Amino acid sequence: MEIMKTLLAFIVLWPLVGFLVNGLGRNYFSKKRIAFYASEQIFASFIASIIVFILIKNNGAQGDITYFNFIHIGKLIIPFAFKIDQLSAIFLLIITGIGFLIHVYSAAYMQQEEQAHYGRYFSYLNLFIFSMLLLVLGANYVIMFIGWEGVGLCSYLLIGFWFKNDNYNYAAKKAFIMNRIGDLGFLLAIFWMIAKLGTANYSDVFSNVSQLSTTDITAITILLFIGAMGKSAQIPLYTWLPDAMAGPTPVSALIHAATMVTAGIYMVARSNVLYSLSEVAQNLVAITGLVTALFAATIAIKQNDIKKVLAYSTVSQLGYMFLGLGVGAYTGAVFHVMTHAFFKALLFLGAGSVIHAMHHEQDIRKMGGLKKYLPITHITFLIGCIAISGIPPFSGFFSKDEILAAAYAHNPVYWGIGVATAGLTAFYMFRLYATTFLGSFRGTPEQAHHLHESPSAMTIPLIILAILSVVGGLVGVPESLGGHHALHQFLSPVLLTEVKYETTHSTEYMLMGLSVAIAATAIVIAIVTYSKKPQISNSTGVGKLLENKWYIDELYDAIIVKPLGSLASFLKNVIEKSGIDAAVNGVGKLVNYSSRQLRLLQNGQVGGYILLMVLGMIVIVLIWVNDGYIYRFLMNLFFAK
Amino acid sequence: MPIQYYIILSLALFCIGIVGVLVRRNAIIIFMCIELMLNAVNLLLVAFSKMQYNTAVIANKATTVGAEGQLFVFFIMVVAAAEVSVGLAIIVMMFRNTHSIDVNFLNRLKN
Amino acid sequence: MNAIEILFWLLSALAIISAMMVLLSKNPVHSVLWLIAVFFAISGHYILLNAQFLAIVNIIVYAGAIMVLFLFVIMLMNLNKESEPKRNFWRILIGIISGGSLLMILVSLIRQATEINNKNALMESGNIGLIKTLGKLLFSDYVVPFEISSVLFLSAMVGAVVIGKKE
Amino acid sequence: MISLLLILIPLFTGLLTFFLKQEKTAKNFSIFSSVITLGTVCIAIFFAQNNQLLFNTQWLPALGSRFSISLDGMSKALVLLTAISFPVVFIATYTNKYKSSHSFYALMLLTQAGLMGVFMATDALLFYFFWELALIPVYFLSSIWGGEKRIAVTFKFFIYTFIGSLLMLVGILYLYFNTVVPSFQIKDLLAAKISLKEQNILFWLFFIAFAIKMPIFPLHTWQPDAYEQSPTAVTMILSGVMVKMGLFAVLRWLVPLFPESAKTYSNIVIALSVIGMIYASLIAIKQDDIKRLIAYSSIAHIGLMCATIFTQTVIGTTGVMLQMFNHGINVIGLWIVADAIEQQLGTRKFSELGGLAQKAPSLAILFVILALANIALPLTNAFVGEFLMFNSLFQYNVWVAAIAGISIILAAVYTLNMVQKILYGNTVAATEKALDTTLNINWMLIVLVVIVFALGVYPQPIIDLTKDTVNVIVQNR
Amino acid sequence: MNAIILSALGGIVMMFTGIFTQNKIVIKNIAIITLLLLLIGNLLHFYGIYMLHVDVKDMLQFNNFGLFFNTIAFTSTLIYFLLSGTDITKVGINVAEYFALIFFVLCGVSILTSFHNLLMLFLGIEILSIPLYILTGADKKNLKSNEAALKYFLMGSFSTGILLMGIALLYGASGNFSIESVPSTTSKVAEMANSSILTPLGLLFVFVALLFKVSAAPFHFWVPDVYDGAPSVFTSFMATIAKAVGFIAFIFLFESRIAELGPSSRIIIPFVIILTLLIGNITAVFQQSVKRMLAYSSIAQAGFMLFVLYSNNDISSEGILLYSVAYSFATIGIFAILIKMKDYTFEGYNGLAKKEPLIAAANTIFLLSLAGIPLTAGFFAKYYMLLSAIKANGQNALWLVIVAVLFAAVSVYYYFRVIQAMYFKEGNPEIATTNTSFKVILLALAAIIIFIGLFPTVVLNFLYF
Repeated sequence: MEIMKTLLAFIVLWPLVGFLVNGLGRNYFSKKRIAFYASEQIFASFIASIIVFILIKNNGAQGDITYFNFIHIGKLIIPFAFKIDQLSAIFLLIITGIGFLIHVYSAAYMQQEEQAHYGRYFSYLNLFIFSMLLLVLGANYVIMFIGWEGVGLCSYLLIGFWFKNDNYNYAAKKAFIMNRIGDLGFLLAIFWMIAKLGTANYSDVFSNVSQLSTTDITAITILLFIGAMGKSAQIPLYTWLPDAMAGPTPVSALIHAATMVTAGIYMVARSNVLYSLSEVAQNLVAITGLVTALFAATIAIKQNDIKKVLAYSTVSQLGYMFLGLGVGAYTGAVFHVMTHAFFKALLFLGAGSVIHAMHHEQDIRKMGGLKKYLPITHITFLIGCIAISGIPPFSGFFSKDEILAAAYAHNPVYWGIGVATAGLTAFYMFRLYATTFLGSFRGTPEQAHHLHESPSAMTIPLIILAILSVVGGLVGVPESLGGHHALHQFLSPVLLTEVKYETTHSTEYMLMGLSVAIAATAIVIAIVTYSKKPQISNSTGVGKLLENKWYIDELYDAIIVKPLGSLASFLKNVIEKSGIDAAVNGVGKLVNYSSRQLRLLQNGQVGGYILLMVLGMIVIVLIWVNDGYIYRFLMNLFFAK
Repeated sequence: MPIQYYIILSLALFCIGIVGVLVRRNAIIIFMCIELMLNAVNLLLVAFSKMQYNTAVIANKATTVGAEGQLFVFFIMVVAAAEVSVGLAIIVMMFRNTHSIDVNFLNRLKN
Repeated sequence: MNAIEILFWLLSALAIISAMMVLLSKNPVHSVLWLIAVFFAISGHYILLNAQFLAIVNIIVYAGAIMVLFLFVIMLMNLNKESEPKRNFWRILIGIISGGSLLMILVSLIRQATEINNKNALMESGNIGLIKTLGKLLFSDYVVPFEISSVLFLSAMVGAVVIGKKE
Repeated sequence: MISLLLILIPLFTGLLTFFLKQEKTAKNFSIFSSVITLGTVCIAIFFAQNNQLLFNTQWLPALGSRFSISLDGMSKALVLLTAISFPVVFIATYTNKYKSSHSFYALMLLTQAGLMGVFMATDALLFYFFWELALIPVYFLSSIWGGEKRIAVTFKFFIYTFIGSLLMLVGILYLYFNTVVPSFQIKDLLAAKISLKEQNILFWLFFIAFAIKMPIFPLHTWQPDAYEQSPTAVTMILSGVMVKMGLFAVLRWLVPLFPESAKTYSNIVIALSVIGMIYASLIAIKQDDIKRLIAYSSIAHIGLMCATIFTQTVIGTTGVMLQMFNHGINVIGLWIVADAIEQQLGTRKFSELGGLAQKAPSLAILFVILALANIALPLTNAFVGEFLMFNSLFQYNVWVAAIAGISIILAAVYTLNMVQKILYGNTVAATEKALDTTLNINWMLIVLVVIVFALGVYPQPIIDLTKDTVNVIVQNR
Repeated sequence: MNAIILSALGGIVMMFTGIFTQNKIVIKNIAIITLLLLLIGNLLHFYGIYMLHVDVKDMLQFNNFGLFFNTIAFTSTLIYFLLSGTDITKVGINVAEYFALIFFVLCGVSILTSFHNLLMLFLGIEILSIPLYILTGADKKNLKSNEAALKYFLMGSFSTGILLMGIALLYGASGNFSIESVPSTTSKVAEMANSSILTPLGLLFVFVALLFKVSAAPFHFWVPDVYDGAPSVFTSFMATIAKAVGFIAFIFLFESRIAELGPSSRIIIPFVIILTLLIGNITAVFQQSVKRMLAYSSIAQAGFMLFVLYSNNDISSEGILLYSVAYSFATIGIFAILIKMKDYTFEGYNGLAKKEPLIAAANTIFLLSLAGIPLTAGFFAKYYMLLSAIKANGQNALWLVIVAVLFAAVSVYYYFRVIQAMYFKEGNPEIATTNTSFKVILLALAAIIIFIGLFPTVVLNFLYF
C-alpha cells in the first residue's frame, strides 16, 4: 500500500515537475536538455506505471489511497485520493506509454521552434500528462473533474500554441468553451451525487447506488454523459475537435486522438455501475455514439486536409466506443480505446511525418506518390489504415468486432449502421492513403526537392506504434476465435460483465465475415478510385454538403453564436445603457429638473410669497379640520392590517 | 354682546388685512394692512378680556381677571410702534436707493 | 336692540368699510386716512367694552403717532398720487379668493365652536380696563416684560440709527 | 486588544502620511505600514488567543452603543485579505506617479482602517461608522486621481452607496428600539423582538444597502463606471476588498438578524443574483475595455456569492467565505495586469492591443494564470469556492444551479476573449515596443499566483478559519 | 436671567463703545470680551449664581435645557465673532451698532429659551427679529441688501400678525397667557377637537408663525432671498443662531400642547417636514451661488430639525441641541470661508484645495457635517432626529424616516458640489488673505465637529450634570 502510494504520487508528480522545470527554465535550458528532461520525466512515469500494472495484476486492486483532504466541510469530505485498479492501470499505461513516444517524436518534430517556445511546448505536454493522470487516477469525481478541466486547459494551450495565428486562437477558444459546456453537465452530475449521497467518491457512490432513485440515476448518468460528449467530441459538441487540428501534429496525436478525447469513455466506463442501472442513459449513449460515428464518417469522406480526415475519423471511432458503452460492452469500449490509441497515434504521427516532409502542407490534393520518398512513414501509415479499417488480425479488428457483436446482440439495426460506418471508415482511410502515398506527386517542384524521410526520433515511435497496432488486438482475442480475452478477464473486477450479448459463435463468425468483407470492398474501391486520379475539382450536391461538414459550424453560428452575440449587444447597448443606467441617471435628472421647476416658485415677489404662505395656512387648517381623517386614510393605505 | 360677533368682526378685519397684503403693491400700504391685522388682534384680545371677566363675574370671582388681555394689547401697541419705526426706516432707505416702493420691482433676488 | 347694540353694529360697519377703503383707495394718503378711521372705530369698540385706557392709547399712539408717521413718510416720498398705475386683475382675484376662503373657513369653524356658546363680552361695565387696574398689573406682574420691551425699543432705536444715518 | 491595533495602525499611519511631503517617503512609509499591518494580522490569526481578539469598551453610553470589535472566524479571512491586498497594491503600483502622492497614500491607509473596522465591528452603529469611513476616502481617491469622467462617475457611486447605507441606518435604528436592552450589540439585536412584518421591511432596508455595495443586478450600474474611472490602485481595493463588504454584511448582519425574511425572500434575491450573473457575463462578452470587462465579470462572480448566501447551507456559506477571499486575490491580480498594460501602453482597449505575449512573456503567463483563476479552473483557488457554492445552489434548486452554471461557460468566453485579444495574435502599433513588466509588478503577481495555487490545491486553511462562525450563522436560522 | 440682563447690557455697552471709539479692532475686541462675560454669566446661572434676583412672576422659567441652548448660542456667536468679526467691521460705518444689534438678538435668544408666557414669546420673537431686519439691510448702498431687508420686514411683520392672532385665540380659550394652562382635559383628543375650536386654532396660528421663523415650507419663502441679499457675514448669524432658537421656542410651546392640535397633527407635521425637505433639498440642487445654495440647505436642515415636533420626546430634545451645535458650527465655518471668497458661485471655489489646503480641508469637514456623514457632528445630529422619530412612532414613522434619509442623500449632491469644486476642479479662486489665527480657529472648529462626531454624548452630558 505504501509503495503504491509513493509510486502513484511519483507518477503524477514527475510530469508536474517536468512542467514546472521546463516552464520556468525554458529560457535557460538548451533544446536538447528540454526535450530530454521532458521525455525522461514521462518515461519515469511510464516505468512506474508498468510496476503499478504488475502489482495490480498480481495483487488485484486495493482501496483508495488518500493523500490529504482537498475539501472538508462538515459532513462533506472530498479527499485528494487516488484509486488504482485495473481500469486506471490500463489507462496509465496508455497515457504514459504513448505520451512518452509522442514526447520523443516531438523532440524532432518541433525542432524548428525557438528555444522558449520549444520549452513551452514540452512543459505543456508534461502538464497535459499530469492532468490526464489526475483524471484517470482520481478516486472521486471531483479529482477526475480537476484532471478533466486540466486536460481541457492543456488542449486549449496546445491548440493555440502558435498564438500569432488568430484562427488557431479561435480554434483553441472554441475547444475550451465546447468542453466547458460539457463540463457544466459533469459538474451538475457531481452536485447531484453530493446532494443525494453526500459524497463523490467512486466507492461510496457505487456502493450506495441503491439509495438513488431511477430518476436520480438517469439524471446523473445523462449529465455525466453530457460531460463526456464535450470531452469526447460527440454530437452535438464535436465541432471543436476537427478545428483542434490547428495545434502541432504530435499534440493532435496525443490529445485529440490517443488520450484526452477518450476521457469521456473512461468516465462512462468508470461509472458503469450507474449506467447499467439506467436504460434511458444507455440508449442515449448508444444512439449518440452511433449517430456520431456515422455522421463523422460521412464528413471524413470529403475532407482534403490530412489532419481533418483523421480528426473526423477520431470522432467517428469515439462514436464507436460510446456505442460499445451504450450497449454494455464496457470492456469492448476500453479495448477499442486502447487499440485506437495505438493506431490513431500512429496515423497522426505518420501524418505529422508527411506534413513535416511537405513543409507544413496539409492538403492531400497537393500530395501523392509519397510512397517512395517516405518509406517508413508509408509502411507504418498503411498499417494504421488497415488497423483502423478492421482487417484481421490487426488490432482494430478485434476491438471493433467486440463492439459490433455486442451491438448486434443489443439491436441488429445498431450493428447494421455500425458496419456501414466501418465500411465508410475503410473507404475514407484508404482514400486518404491512396491520395497521399500512391499515384504521382502533385506538389510544387520545390517541395518535391525537399521531400525526405523524417529523422529517427520520429520514425522509431512510428515503428513502435505500428507494431502495437498490429499486435495490440491480441490481448482481447474473443473466445470465438480461440482466445480467452485477457483484457476482459483483467478488467472484470471493475467493469460489469453484461451477459446480454451472448450470441452463438456461428452468428459471430457471420458478423465478422460480413464486416470484414464490407471493409475490404471499401478499401478496394477507395484504392482503385483515388490512387490514379484523386478528386481535385470541387464537389457538388451531397458531396459539397459533406465537404462543408453538413454546414454544422454555420448552423451553430446561426442559431447559437450569433443570437447570443446580438443578445449580449442588446443587453449592453439597450438594457444596460438606455434601460437600467438611464433609469438611475433619470432619477438624477428628475431631481435636477424638479429643481429647475421648483425654484420658479421663488419668483422674487413678496406678494406671491405671502399668497403661498396663506394658501399653506389654508391647507394646514383644512388638514386639521379633517380631524385626522387624512391621517387615518394614509395609515390605512400604507399599513393596512 | 355674544363673543362670536367680536371674533368674526376681528377675523374679518384680519382677513381684509391679509387681502390687502396680497393685492397691493405699495410697500407702505402693505405695511398699513399689517397694522390693520394687528389692530384686529387687539380688538379680539380686548373682547376676550371682557369675556373672561364676564365669566369670572358670573362665577362670582371678581377681580382683575381679563386685565391681562388688555395689557397684552398695550404691549402689542408698543411693539408695533417700534416695528413701524424700523419698517419705515427700511422703506425710506429703499426709496432713497430706487425711488420706488413698489414691491413688484423687488425681484433682484429670486429663484 | 339697545343703544349699545346699535353702536356695535355701526362701529363694526364703519370699521369694515373703512378697512375695505384702505385697500380700495388708489391714493396712499386716502388709505392712511381710512386706516385712521378704522382705528377710531376700533377705539369706539374699546369704549363700548369699557376699555378706556386702550381706547385713548389707541387714538394717541396709533392714530396720532404711527399714522402721522406714515403720512409723513408718504409725503416725504411724494407718493400722494396714484402710485399703482396697473393693477393685475388676476392677482387681485386670487388675493381676494384666498383671503376670503381663509375667512370663510375660520368663521365656519368659530360658528361650530361650542365652548364659546352663550359667552358674552361684558359691555360697558367692568373696571378692568381702567388705568388703575392695568397700571397695578403692569408694574407688578408684568414688570419683566415691561422692562424687556425697553430693550426692544433700544434695539429699534439703534436700528433706526443704523438705517437712517447717512454714510 | 490586538484587533484594535489592526484599525489603529492604518488609521494613525494614514493620518501621519498626510504630512509626509516627500513622494518617496510617503510611498515607502505606507508600504511599511501596510506590511506591519499584515504582520499584525498574521500574529492575530495564527498566534493570538481568542480573548485577545476581542475589544469592547464604552463608547456612547447614552445610546447603548459600544466600541466593540472582534476578530472572529468570519472576519479573519477578510481581514487577512485586506491586509494582504494593501501591500500588494502599493508595491505593484509603486512606479505609478500621483500628484500630491502623500494624500493618496494617506487616504488609502484610511480606507484600510475603515475596511478593517467594517469586518470586525460587532456593534451595529460602529459598523455603520466604519462602513462610511471606508467609503469617504475612496470617494476622494477616485475623484482626485481618477480618469476623465471621474467626478460624475465617482459621485454616482458615492450617492448610490450613501442612499443604501442611510436605509441601513434606518433599519438599525428601528431594530435598536426593539431590543430587550437598549443596545447595538449584535447579540442584543439578535434577541430583538420584531414581528414578521417588521422583519420583512427591515430586511429590504438592509438588503438594498448591501445589494448596492455588492452590487446586485439591477443596482450595479455604478460599478463598471467607477472601476473604469478610478485610479487602478483604488479599483483594486474597490473590487478586491470593498465589494466584499456587502457580502460580508449580508452574512454577518442580514441573514442572522432576519432569518425568516431571508428565507422568505431568498427566491427573489437568488433570482436577481442569477439574472445578474448571466446578464453581466453576456455584457462582459461585448466589452472592449479590460477594466470594464473585469468589472462585469466581478458582478457575475458576486452574484453567485450572493445567491449562495441565501441558500443558507454550511457548504455554501463556507464556499462564499472562501470565495470572498479568493475573488479578492484573483481580481487584484487581474487589475495589476490591467494597470501594467495601461501604464505602459496607454490604452486598455482590446482593439488597440494584441500580441503582447511575444513582448512580455512573463506578464502573459501570469495574466493567463489569473484569467484561468477567474474562470475557476480546478487547482486554482476559485474552483473550490465555486464548486462549493454551486453545490449549495444545486441543493437549493436544480434549475437555478443549471442556469447559474451557464455563467461558467460565459466566463470562459469572455475571459479567453480578453486573453486572446491582448496576448495573442500579431503585435500592433501599441504593443510594438512593449516591454516586459517591471520587477515589482512581477513579484506581486507571483505572490498572488502562489496564493492562487496554494489555495487551489489546499483550501483547508481558509475553510478552517471560517468554520466555526459559518456553523453559527447557518445554525442560527 | 443673567443671560437676558447681560446681553441687553452688552448691547448697550456696544452702543456706547461706538461713541467713544471708532477703532474697529477695539470695538471687535470689546464685543468679544463682552460676549465672553455673557457666556460666563450664563454658565454661572447653572450654578445658581445670579446678578440680580428678579421675581419673574412665572413669565420666564429657567431650566438646564434652555441654559444649555444659551451656551450653545453664545459659544457659536463667540466662534462667529472670532472668525468673522473682522468682516462685520467691514460691512458699513456703524460698526459698534452692528455688534449691539447682535447682542440684542442674543437677548431675544435668551428670552426665547426661557419664556413661559406667550407675551414673552411675542417679545422675544420681536427682539430677535427687529435687529435682524436691520442687519439684513445693513449694507445700505446695496440694492440687494435693501430688497432683502424690506422683504424680510414685510413678511416678518405679517407672520407676527399671524402669531398674535394665534395668541389671541389661545387667550380666548384659556383666559391667560401662560404656556402651560390647558383649558380642558386633553385626555380625549378627538372629543376635544369637536368641542374646542379656539385652542387648536390658536395653536395652529402660532404653529404657522413659528414655522415661518424656522423657515419651514411653505413659509420659507423669505429665507433664500433674505439670506442671499443680506451681507454674508450676517447671513451666517441669521441662518444659525437666530434660526435654531425657533425650535427651542417650538419645544417649549408644544412639548405639552402638541396633542391639542388633535390627531391631525400626525399628518400636518409630516406634511410640513416632507414639504420642507423637498423644497429645501431639491431647489438647492440647481443653485449656482454657494450662498444661495446654503440658504436652501438651511431650509432642508430645518426639515430635519422639525422632527423634534414629530417625535416630541426626550431624544428629540437632546437631538435638537446636538443639531443646533452641529449645524451652527458648520454653517458658521462655511460662511466664514464664503465671506473671504470673491466669487460666491461654485466656480469660484474651483481649485481652492490647491491654493488653501487647510481652509479647503476645514470647509470639507463642515460640508460633510452638514451632509450628515458619519464621523462628523452632523451625522449624530441627524441620527438623533431619526432615532427620536422611530422611538416616538415606531413602524408608522418608518416611511417618514425613509423619505427623510432619501432627501439627505439628495443633500449630499449639492454639498459635494462644493467639495468637487475645491478638490477636483482646476481653477484660480480669489480668496482674501487670511491670517494664521483664522486658520487655527477654523481647524479647531473642524476638530470640534469631528470630536462631537465621535463622542456626541460628551456634549449632551452637560445637560445632566
